[in-house]
Amino acid sequence: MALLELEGVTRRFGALVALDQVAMAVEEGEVRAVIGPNGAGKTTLFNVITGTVKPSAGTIRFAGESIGGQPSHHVCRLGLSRTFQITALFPEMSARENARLAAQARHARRWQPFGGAGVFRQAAALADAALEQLGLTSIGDTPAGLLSHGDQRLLEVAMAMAQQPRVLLLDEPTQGLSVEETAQAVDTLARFLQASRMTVLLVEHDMEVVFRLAHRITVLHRGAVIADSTPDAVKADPAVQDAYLGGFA
Amino acid sequence: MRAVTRPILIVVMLALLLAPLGLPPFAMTLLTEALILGLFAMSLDLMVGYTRLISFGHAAAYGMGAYACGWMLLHTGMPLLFAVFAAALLTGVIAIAVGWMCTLATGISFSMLTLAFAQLLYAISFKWTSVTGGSDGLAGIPRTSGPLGFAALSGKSGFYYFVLACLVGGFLVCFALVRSPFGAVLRGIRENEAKTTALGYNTRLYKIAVVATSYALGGLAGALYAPFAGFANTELLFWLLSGQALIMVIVGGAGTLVGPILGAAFFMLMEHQLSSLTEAWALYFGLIFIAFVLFAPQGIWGLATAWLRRDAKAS
Amino acid sequence: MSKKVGPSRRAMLSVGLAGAATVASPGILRLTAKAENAPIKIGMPLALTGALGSVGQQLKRGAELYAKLQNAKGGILGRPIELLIEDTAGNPANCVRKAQEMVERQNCRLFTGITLSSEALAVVPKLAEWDAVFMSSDNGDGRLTAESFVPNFFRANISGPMGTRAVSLYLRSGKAQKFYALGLDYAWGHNSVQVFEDEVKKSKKDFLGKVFAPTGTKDYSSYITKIRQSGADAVFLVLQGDDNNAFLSQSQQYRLSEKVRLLTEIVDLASIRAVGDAALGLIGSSRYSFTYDYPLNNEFVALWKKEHDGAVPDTFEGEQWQAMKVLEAGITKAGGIEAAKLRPALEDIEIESVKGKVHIRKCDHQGVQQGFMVEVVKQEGIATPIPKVIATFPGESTTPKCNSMTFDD
Amino acid sequence: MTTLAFLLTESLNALSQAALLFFLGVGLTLIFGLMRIVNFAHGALYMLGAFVGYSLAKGSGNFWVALVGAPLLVGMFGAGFELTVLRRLYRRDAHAFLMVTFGLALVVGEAVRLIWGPDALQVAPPSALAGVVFLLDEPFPVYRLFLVATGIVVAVAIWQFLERSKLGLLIRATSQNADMASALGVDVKRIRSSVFGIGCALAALGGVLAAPLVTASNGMAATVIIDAFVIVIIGGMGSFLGSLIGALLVGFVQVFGNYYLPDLALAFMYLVMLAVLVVRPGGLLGKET
Repeated sequence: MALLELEGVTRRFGALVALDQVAMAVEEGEVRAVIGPNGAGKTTLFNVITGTVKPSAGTIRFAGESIGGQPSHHVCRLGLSRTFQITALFPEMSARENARLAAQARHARRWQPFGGAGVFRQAAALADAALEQLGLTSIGDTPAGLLSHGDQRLLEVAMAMAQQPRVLLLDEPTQGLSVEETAQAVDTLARFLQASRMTVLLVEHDMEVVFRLAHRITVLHRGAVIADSTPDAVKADPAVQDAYLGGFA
Repeated sequence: MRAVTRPILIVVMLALLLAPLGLPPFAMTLLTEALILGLFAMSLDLMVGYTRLISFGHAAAYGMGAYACGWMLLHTGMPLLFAVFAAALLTGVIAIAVGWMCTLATGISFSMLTLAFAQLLYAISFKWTSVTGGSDGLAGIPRTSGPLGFAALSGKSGFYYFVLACLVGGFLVCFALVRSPFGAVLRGIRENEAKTTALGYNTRLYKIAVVATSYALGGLAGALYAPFAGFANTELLFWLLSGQALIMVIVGGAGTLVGPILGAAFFMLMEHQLSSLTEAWALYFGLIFIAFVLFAPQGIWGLATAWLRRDAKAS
Repeated sequence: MSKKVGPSRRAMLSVGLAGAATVASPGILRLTAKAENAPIKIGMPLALTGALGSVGQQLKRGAELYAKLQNAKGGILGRPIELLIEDTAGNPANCVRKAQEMVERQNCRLFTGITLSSEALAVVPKLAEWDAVFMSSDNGDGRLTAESFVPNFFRANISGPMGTRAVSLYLRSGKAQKFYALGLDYAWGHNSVQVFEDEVKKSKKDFLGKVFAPTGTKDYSSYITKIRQSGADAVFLVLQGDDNNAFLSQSQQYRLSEKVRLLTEIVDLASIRAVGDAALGLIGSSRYSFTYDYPLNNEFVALWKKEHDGAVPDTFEGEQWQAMKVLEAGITKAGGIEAAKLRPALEDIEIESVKGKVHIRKCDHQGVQQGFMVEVVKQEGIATPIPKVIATFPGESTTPKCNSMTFDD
Repeated sequence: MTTLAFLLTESLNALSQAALLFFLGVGLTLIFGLMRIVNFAHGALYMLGAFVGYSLAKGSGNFWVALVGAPLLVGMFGAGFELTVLRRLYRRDAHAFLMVTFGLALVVGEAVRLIWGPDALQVAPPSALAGVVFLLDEPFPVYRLFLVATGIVVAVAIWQFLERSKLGLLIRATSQNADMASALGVDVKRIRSSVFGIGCALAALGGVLAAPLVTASNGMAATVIIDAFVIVIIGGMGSFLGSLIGALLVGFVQVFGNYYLPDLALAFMYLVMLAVLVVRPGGLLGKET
């Protein structure tokens, strides 16, 4: 059984159908990219899966449990961690503290209002491991707001990883980066994905990044899935080329 | 930093403990009131400085505590010690409902909802004459001494020590809270609430909890004020006090706990002394605030620590 | 509500406290040793700024002129008068703190001029502990000489119920038959409207209804509509400060006085100056009016004009002057300012003042004095209208029963 | 009084109050929309407007001079304050603005007391507006009709200014996104000074127009600042139309509420605000914050 399964997921905003009967199955250990032109519904798809937006219809199952319409903090705690298209960090905290706060969210005593040395120690251990995975150990004490843009994007991934998720949702991890920064970040991500065998759902604009990282690609067009296949098959698909890729391939 | 401030705090603590032995009566009166206001401002700092929940209605906590404590002391014969803590508890419990409503909104709308609640309480205090005494308020509130040898609390120094104990206790509670896992989440909410939610925290519950704690401590301050001054009236619920509390926090240094205590003492003593010197005290008072914003953005505590640091470096 | 306190128990307690304090405190011992020519300190924590700053300033001027002239004559008992004037901004918390400072730091044992009723009510319960006497010069709240009475409190001024009573006595002989009332929604407003309602009913006239507006109301149109709709011949107003000014300005714009007679519990000059001709025709009781033709008053007004470039004394300037005169008589009679001596001296004292005879009665320490009715009229040569005395009533008929706010007949 | 006459006069009263509230609210909301500043000194500037108006009216013997002059002078004062003080603070957090405008409120309030004294001062409406008209046989003050008319004129003028003029367009652009606007070559600094000045001028206009109803007094600042906040919040912070709707809502609820349920007079505004915010946390026309 797939780890994350969507069936007939529809989301309407008034007359606009942002997601139209989306079905998709992400297997454990798979890196799945979702691509599509602007307004295809990629970010809405993320929001529906993570519970920030409720689906109008359809079911979303994660490890067999239905999560459609559950509040986001609940969905997150089941093991889906996400990053944001626009960098979202705690700018005044150090990178390590950012990751530690992320890890703490999974701790049973995350709300403890006094003491908490034990909670902090365990969370810090996870945070350090995650920073290491993304090659950020050396900048662990720098306030997140002062990091380079590329490191900020990676820190977001590290924060998600510190939560020991079962599925990682990455919303355009190279958004806003320069060409060199993108290349560096993608190298790091590729190394990290290879080593961790993480299940990943990735939204990305940059096709080079997608073809480099993804095992399988889902193409959205006007809210509907028009292709769902391996990168090579998608590249060759004329319908996809029409809708989206243009002269890319 | 800590190595510098810790000995200073210990000296200040010792001085506060020994104060009744050396200070003349009115200095004790002022000091007691400053400590009460300090507790009040510190309670607001939990919301403003640590969670960036800017409340425009913290007078609600002070007033509720003062009226509840005053009413109990006047009408139930309950001893001081119990009445004070019961009033603080009651304020905290009511604040859960207030927090629930106010956290429906964020940002400036949150601020205005807290203001609306405080002003509604203000209106109620005028109308619910049988309990609040209406515009006259409650006057002649006694410091009923209790059983268990707590009689000393009703005397001048005894009451001072009681206030000091409440302030230190309140400080320790806040200090532990902001350094705990709970406090780390509050910092998260302060810096990026959406991200905190995305990480899997139910931020609204944390916010309600911090509002309740903050109000309970603010209520404790109000509950101490009623038997200190001997009265409780509608002014204690008026928005002006909420605004002043906010200024105390900022002038002292938000997000430092100690700063707002100093800010409160500064505010009260400044107002008291300036208004003795000149009728135009409000003018100078206003100029001082503007100067603080321009020249000492980190507040009193920021100035103090910068000065200590320089001192430490020099030696 | 606050319980009624028997004076005797509190009195004994405060005498006891005074004794204990004298023994315990070296400061007081030192002071009594040189009390012969030590200044007499009179504490005045006044609302000099804020919404009622105008009243506080009047009280200040009244006391200052008195102190200046009296000190020129050698003070009281050969001791100079020293006024301790501080601003409370009308906040009871400030008032209590300032008063406490005067007691603890300056060893002050006399108070006067505390401006707002809420401030007075907060201070009054502390008088016994402080062993201090408070001579009210402007607090109108009837309760201060009723439920909230304490033995160290004295009132030289006309209280709210007394003002209302003067209005109702005046109306007994008038033509108006149907009345409506508008008061501020706090203790003073409610008490005075209640007294007025009782009085109207007692005189077998119609009381059609009442409404209360919160302090700080800016738009009185809804209340004016209510008054117009009631069909009353006259409306009784218990308003003060900004609220009073707003109501008078707006009712003039509505031409309300063409239809309904405006009666008010208190007429003062500051308000008349603020609203100008809108005050014309207003009939009300006055706590003090410079127009009262009486030798001592004429003398006082002349002194005042000389001192203040021809300006005439306002309501609370006159009231404060009278309060100082009562205090002076008490101190002279007691031979000192200690509460234990001053209190009995003040009880039952009678003096000639700017408003005629004032007698501090023993039972509730209210100053029994004439009630004045004035009408606001235009006088040749003066730009702003003035309050002209149109009737006086003897103190015995305007002062309520002892320790109460009601009247028998 | 017939029911119809009652409804007509009360509605006009409500409109006249709404006009006064609108002058306060729209200035506050313009400033907030552009600069994200909660201006605590707004009430004090309203009061300053009334007193400056008093002096101008007295000095010139003409109310109209005051009506134009007071907003102009107070607006210049506001722009000056922005230039000298606020300008240094845009990189700082909300606390700085809160405290600096609180300080300004104290300074202005006390300066008014020192200059004009503690007593309330009369500002009479001009003789042309002092009379009454009869509406369905009931007398109604001309001055209140004048307030309604002024309210409409000012609302339309501001609306047209925002929609049509270049500065208005720039203000709207800058409210959306200050960085983008300055990238487009817009002089954000000048816009901020102008808007702060305009906001203060509108508060002063409210003060001058309110003076004949309530006199110019030291107490007038304390209560109106809260009224202004409430209106702006009900309408949605930063929304011009919102402040208009907020003013109308509060005006009507207050006037009719005072009539039917005078016991709740103190609470109406807050009840309306609570109800609105619980349903729409960003205000009626506000964006979700």
